[in-house]
Amino acid sequence: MMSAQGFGDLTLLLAIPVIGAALLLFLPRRQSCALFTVALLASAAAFLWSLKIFNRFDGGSGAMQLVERVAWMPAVGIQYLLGIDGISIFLVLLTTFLMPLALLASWSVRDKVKEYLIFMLLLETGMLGAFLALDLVLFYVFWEVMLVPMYFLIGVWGGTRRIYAALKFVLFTMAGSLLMLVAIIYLATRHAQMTQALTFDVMQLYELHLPVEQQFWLFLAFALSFAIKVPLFPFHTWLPDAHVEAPTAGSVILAGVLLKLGTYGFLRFALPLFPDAAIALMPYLIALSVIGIVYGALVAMMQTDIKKLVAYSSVSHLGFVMLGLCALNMQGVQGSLYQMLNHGLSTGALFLLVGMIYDRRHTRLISEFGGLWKQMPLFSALLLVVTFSSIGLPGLNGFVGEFLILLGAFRVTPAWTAVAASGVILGAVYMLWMFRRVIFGPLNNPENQKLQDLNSRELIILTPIIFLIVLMGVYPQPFLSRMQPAVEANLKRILAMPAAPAAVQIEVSGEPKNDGR
Amino acid sequence: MDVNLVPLLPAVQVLVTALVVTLRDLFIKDGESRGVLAFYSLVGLGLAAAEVFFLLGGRQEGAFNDSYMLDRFALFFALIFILAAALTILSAIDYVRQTGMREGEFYALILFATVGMIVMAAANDLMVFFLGLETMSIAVYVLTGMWRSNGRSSEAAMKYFLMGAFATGFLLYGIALIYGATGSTNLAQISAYLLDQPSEWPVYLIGGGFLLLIGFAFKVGAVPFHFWVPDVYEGAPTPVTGFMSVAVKAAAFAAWARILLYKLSPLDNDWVFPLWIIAIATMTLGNLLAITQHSIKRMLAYSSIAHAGYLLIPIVVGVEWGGLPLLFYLLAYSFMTLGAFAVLTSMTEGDESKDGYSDFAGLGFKRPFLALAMALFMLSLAGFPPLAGFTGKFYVFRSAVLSGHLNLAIIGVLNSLLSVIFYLRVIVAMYMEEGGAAGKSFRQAPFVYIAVAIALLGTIYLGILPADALDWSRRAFGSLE
Amino acid sequence: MIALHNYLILSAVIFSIGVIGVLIRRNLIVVLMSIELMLNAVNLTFIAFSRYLGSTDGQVIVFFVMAVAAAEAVIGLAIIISVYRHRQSLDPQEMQLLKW
Amino acid sequence: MMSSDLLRWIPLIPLLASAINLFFGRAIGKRPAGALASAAVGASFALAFYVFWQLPASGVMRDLVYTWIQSGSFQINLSFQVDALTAVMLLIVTGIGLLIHIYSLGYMAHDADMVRFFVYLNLFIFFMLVLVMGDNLLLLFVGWEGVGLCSYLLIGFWYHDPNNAIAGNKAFIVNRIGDLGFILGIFILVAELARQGVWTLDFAELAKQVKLLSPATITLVTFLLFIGATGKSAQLPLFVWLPDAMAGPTPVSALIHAATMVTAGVYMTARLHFLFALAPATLALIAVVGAATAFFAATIALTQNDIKKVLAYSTVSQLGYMFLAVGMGAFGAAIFHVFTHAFFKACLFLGSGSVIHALGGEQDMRKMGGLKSHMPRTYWTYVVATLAIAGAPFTAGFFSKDLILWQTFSHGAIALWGVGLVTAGMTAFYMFRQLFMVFHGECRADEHAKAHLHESPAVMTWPLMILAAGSIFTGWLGAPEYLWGSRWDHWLEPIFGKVAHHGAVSTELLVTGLTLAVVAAGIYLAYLMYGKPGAQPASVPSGLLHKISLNKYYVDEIYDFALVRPFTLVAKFFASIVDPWVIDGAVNGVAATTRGLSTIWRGLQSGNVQHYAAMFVTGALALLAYYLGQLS
Amino acid sequence: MDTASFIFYLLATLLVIASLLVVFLRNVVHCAMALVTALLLIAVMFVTLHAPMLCVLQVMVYAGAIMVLFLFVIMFLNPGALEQQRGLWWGFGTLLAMMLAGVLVPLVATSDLPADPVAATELFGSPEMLAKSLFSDYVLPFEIASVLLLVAIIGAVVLAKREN
Repeated sequence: MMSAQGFGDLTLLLAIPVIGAALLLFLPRRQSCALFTVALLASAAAFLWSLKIFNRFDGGSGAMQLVERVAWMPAVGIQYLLGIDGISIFLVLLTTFLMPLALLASWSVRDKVKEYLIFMLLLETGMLGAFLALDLVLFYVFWEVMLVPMYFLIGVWGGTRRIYAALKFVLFTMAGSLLMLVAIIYLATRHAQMTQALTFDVMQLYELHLPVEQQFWLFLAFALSFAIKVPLFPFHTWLPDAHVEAPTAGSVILAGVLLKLGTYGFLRFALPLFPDAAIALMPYLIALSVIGIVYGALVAMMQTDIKKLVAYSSVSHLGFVMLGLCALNMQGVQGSLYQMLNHGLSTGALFLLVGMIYDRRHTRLISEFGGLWKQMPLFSALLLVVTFSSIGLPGLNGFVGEFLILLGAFRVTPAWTAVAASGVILGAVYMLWMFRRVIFGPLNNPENQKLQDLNSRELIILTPIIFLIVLMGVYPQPFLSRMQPAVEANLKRILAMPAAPAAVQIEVSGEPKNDGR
Repeated sequence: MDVNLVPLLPAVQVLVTALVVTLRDLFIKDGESRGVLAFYSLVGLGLAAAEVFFLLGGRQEGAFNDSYMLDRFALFFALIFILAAALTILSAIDYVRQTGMREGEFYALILFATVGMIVMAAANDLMVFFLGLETMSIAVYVLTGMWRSNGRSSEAAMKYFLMGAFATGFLLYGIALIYGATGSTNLAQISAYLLDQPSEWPVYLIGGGFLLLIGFAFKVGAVPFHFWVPDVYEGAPTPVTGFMSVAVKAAAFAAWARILLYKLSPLDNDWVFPLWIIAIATMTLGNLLAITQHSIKRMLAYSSIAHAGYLLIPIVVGVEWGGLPLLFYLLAYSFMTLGAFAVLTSMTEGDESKDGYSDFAGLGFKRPFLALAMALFMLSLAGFPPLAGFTGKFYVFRSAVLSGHLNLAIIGVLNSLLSVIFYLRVIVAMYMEEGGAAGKSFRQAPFVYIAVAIALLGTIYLGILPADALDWSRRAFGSLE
Repeated sequence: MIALHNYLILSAVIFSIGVIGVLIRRNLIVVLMSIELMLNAVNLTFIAFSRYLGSTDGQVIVFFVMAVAAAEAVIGLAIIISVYRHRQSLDPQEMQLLKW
Repeated sequence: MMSSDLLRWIPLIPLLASAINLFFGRAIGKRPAGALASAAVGASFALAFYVFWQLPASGVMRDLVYTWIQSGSFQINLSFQVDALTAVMLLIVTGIGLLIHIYSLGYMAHDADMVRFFVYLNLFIFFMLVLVMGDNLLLLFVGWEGVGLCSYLLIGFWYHDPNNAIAGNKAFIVNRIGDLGFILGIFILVAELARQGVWTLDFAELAKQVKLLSPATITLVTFLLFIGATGKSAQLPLFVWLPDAMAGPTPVSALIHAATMVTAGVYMTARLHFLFALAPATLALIAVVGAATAFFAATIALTQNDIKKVLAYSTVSQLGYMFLAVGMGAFGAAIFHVFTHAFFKACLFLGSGSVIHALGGEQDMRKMGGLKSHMPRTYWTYVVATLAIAGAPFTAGFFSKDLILWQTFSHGAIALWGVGLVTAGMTAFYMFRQLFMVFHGECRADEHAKAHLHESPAVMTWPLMILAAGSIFTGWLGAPEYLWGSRWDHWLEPIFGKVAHHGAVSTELLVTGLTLAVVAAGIYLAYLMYGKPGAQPASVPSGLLHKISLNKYYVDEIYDFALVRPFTLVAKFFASIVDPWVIDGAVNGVAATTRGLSTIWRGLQSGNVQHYAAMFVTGALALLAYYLGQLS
Repeated sequence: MDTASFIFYLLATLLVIASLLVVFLRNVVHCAMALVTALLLIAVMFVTLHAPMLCVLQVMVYAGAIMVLFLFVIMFLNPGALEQQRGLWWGFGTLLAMMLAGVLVPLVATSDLPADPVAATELFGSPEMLAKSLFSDYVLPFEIASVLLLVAIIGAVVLAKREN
């Protein structure tokens, strides 16, 4: 499947938002309705196109598909190399799916609409590119490209401390990614020295087996970059700031997609490129993940601002995702991948809901609310579903991911997993606490007595998410089965090396044992 | 002795243009429009560029006993100089009028400086190089002080001149010692001498090399010879600052590349360590000090120091890997820096320069194009892909890694991180704050917009499709053989 | 005959004395003169090498250096006049509009 | 083994009804929505009964819907099964559920949110059915958590009172603590089996593969699973949520917090009896915990004044009995008690609901009394159920509780038996105390409430009567050998195997007699203190023991002090010190340091050109000195 | 000590003294006079090094043209007669420059230098030789130097011309 050449469907997918942004440039800034329509159409077109790609996608194969390969800087072997597999396809879908909803949720943006929409669309391209890129340099380019629109979104349309938050976001991210750049260069250099082939093609670089001590540093550089993005404890402090200050759609995209790039980076790059180092350092990563789970939850519990609470809950949830990756077995990794989607949906929805209530009340302090069920039953009901999805209630999507993650991790590190599992309790504690204080209780605050329930636009935003939350909880198999071959291929890459320590068990056999049935 | 004048063509073209401008100026009465002079200058530069392209296609050869080599390398740099001069003139047209500087002399001096630069890039003889350098320097000294009604401009000229002349003394001393050791100033002969008698070089030969290096380090603004840079850049008229930070730096690096990096490369081992320190100190100090500036112009001055630091990386890396990144980075740097200064040029009210961060507040929505361009220039300078600055840095750091100077690459990227702080502050001001100055509209300063647009196109082009320029850079450096 | 290094040492010393002037004098004109002194020291080196190498190039170079020195002197003095107009002073240490 | 697509409809019908009511409930209207919900459960009940009838003597019915989760070799199906055990549970859930649905039609008639109530209630039935019908441990866990969710929602049903919502939270979170044990148990099970190449959570498969596991593993697994059970079934030390859960509407208390959900722990142990049976240590622990809980809860119930709190603690106590039975390995007896308890406890709760309904929401027994004459049907059903729970001869409670006590005794656990015996006495005492306080004596309600006193409508009393009948006759299924023998044990034989009977009939009769004597003593004591004319039921006896009991041994306060507060403090420490000052402080510190360095170094740029020249010379000096240094 | 050596040492001593006077005299005009002296002494030294033509140029260009220009500017601006001293900085600057001398001198004071001058021909240093060189080998630098001077003229005019 790697033979395809030239530009193709994936490039078009990347281009659609850019085309939309270009169209916006030529529209007069006063007609915000037209601007919104164009942006919405562009993102919807991207979503439809990604569905078409999904349709063409062969879920039974673990190989890269729809590969597009164009020489970019041939002198040093940098290519415009795109491809998609079971790992990235769903993240791409998640991105294109959330973007129209985020745009719809931006209706309350009245200021500088044109620029806002342009940045949103560019952000989409950046994220999609990062998921699709198979050339390390190209990946890095997209990785950085998406930083800029996000910076603007937070900095221009954010809250009171937006400038601080935006700068912190950028600096944190760049702190990691610049070192990764050096590591990328070094890796390709070593590859060139050892094989005489000058390339940044990640599929080729997988084949390279560096000595452990070199892998060690390279892995650290990659891992730092991704860990900051995830964010792994203790690199997380940019996240609450960014989330709190970002506009609703920014938070949705940030939590929904951007954070996934960190875990995706681990899965796609850091782990398979440097398997020996990854396995040697795994205990530390596991420890950080688990600390993040518990720590994030504890801190979330004490927050007075709903958005901040959700932000810290992301720290906790992403800790789960990392833990699953660290398990390096089918259940853990697949669970992680699944949980990335879940988190994208449920946390995205949470931010949307918080945004909706913020639009009405212009506050996010938990203490300002109470008894909203009376006034906003629809809102409350949807928040309830999303809350339980976030808690990981069986039957909703969160459970499947969390269960697989914990199961996978438990097979590797029971003690840490047991601690991590306590995060499930803590998750219930802070989410339900928040829910209780916001939704239940008497409707005392006169400000709240005038609240309007969700309007149809808001319902349109939330309905598809809720639908997916339920669907992915009840019937995850269509998702899982398409992920499996790619995850398996990836795991083989990571584990198929001589020095795997005994603690890590290799289990990548695809066929389930169906005895007695 | 055969006299081959063809290689002189671009330099003479620019020189003639300068003379025409000077003379034509005399026939324009006071109070009449002098726009035609800018037009002449641009046409002359355009012709020179055309000649450069023409020569690129032909056989590159030396002239005057090979003391002047208009090879691909020189042509590459000639294009940068011509570009810089053209964009400077474009963005200066309104500025010069507004500040009451003498238009004819201004353009003429830019052109004279360009002549000197082309000579520097092509010089294959230390004396030719030295005279080119002085021609350029003197023209730029004058340009710096041309805004005579402005005390800062004069002060900057004084500082620049004093430090420049002082550095010239060291440079010349270096030339003298090298001449003494090798009996010639011709680089071909010096190079031959170095290769003939390895390890029997007299002490003062290498000492001369060091003194030469000091002179170059001064010109490019490397720590600790950088102190003039912020003051001079801040005080000079804005277009001149842009010209200095691009063309003068490029010329110095061109000479450095040809003379120290290439011809004197046998001496590499002697100064690689100090250069390593200088490179690190330059980028770190430049970035560090840029953080706390209040004037964007002065920030750009420090940033230009920092970029000199990045440019020193390929020089430390050496002749094997350093050539391409050095040239490409200079090209990329030229576009983005010229663009940034062009935007700055538009920020004048009356004869007052509005170059503080606070003056840029809210520009993003008052002058969307200028602000967008400025934002992209800043991002490019900070090294965000897919802009020219990223590609440049990528190759610079790659060269460091390839040559085993991993530490330089790491320090380099950490510096990039540092630089993000102040580059983004410009964007913060433009998009996230309110108030500030207005900047000129297209009507008020159409040529600035053209200059900005050209620089922007270059910045984006080199970021997205750098393959051709990279190839070109590689072949240009290769032509030094 | 005098050995070459005597000339070279002499010019090094003169060069350094010129540097002293540049560093310490608080009159721009004297600073400029000190720079001229430095250039002359270099000239001396050139001529001495030229003599001991039997190469005429050194003398030609000195000819050019003189031209450069003259040009620098002219420009330097012009700049000094220009600065003096603004400040009514020739003390370089008082010129600190531009700093930090 | 039979396969049937029918099974899936048993849980699906209530789910569909729930969904219909969720989306269209407002449009349909309150009463039709309630009727729909009840009809759905009725349909489920009919199906369940049909399945029960069709169930082959030794057989199992299966219905594989689809593969739910598959990851590598790990595969979990969404698949239902019905065997004898499940069939019993099915009937309890749908049967009692149906009655309570019908009852709720009356009870909730005046509530504005009745539709929402039925949505929750149907959803609960769905999850409960998933719990009992799931053919693997994970599906059981899905139902397990799902009923927890419904419990949460229903406890907080009247959300405007913050206490209700708090109680809901408490229920959910305490359950989650138990669930942590549950899920870890599952993990160990999977991981250990996976190590041996077996990937399953399927009950049938597990039963086959259980020999692969080491005894230590089994003990650990069962222990962790039991922790889950203590959460769901309100055993020590996680029982604290159940009394608070009474904040929900009374039908909910009856259905969820008495008859069905809280017995899920018992069901789970019974379902995994093949594991538990291999873990004697765990069984011993279960027995002790069960007996202790039974006793402990009973002592609290002695003094409670809230009509529903008494019933709640009695539920905890009865659940303790069930676990005592489990601990004895008498799974059949445990399930039998689940079965009988469902009837009389549902009856009691619904009766209390009827009383509360009549009194306009009053729950304090001190403000009741003399209701016998006002609501005779409620009274008589209540009497029957009280007799049943107290263990009066030939009532359901008599048979099931006696069976447990006898099993305990005959296993030689005399101490536990003693505890159970005393508890039986206390049960009789507090139940009759309640009966007397509520229905006998003077009416202590205020005038306003008195004026509105009325018997509940038929839609509420009919279920009461059916349940009361069940409270008597269901017990006859499990009569001891010395009467007509147990049909119950026979029915469950395919699951638990043949129940061995040890001990002589005479001993058994003796033990039963002893129990009856203790029960009679309890009843008499209650009569003396509360029922006798002239007794002062509302007066508060003083005394330390009484106070401790009244305040529930201060367990909530102890938990608050020993667990919740330290925990909150830690969280606060992280949130307000570690995060902003240590971690963020480090980040901001780096930033501040950078700026500081910048400011300091800026000082070098003094503006004095001669300083610059001096720096230049210094640089040159350093370079040349370096070179000269290299030479030497 | 032979005559040549004596002359050298004498000239050297005088030259150092004159140079020191340039940098240490506090009156600008005195400094200029000292500089003229130093330049003339260098001119004499050029003669001893067989560069008679440059000696002439040195006298004419430096001592003549440039110094006159200096004096002219001094008179024109007429700054305060005596320059202030600032002790610490003077000491520091002098020390720094002496240290510089301390590294420059070892650079050139090596024995691997040609000990004796090459036997000079008649032509060496003559105007003829210089002219030949300038217009053959050095014609390009010569042209550039002319541009340089042109730039200097224009620049001087631009900078020093009084504004209207």
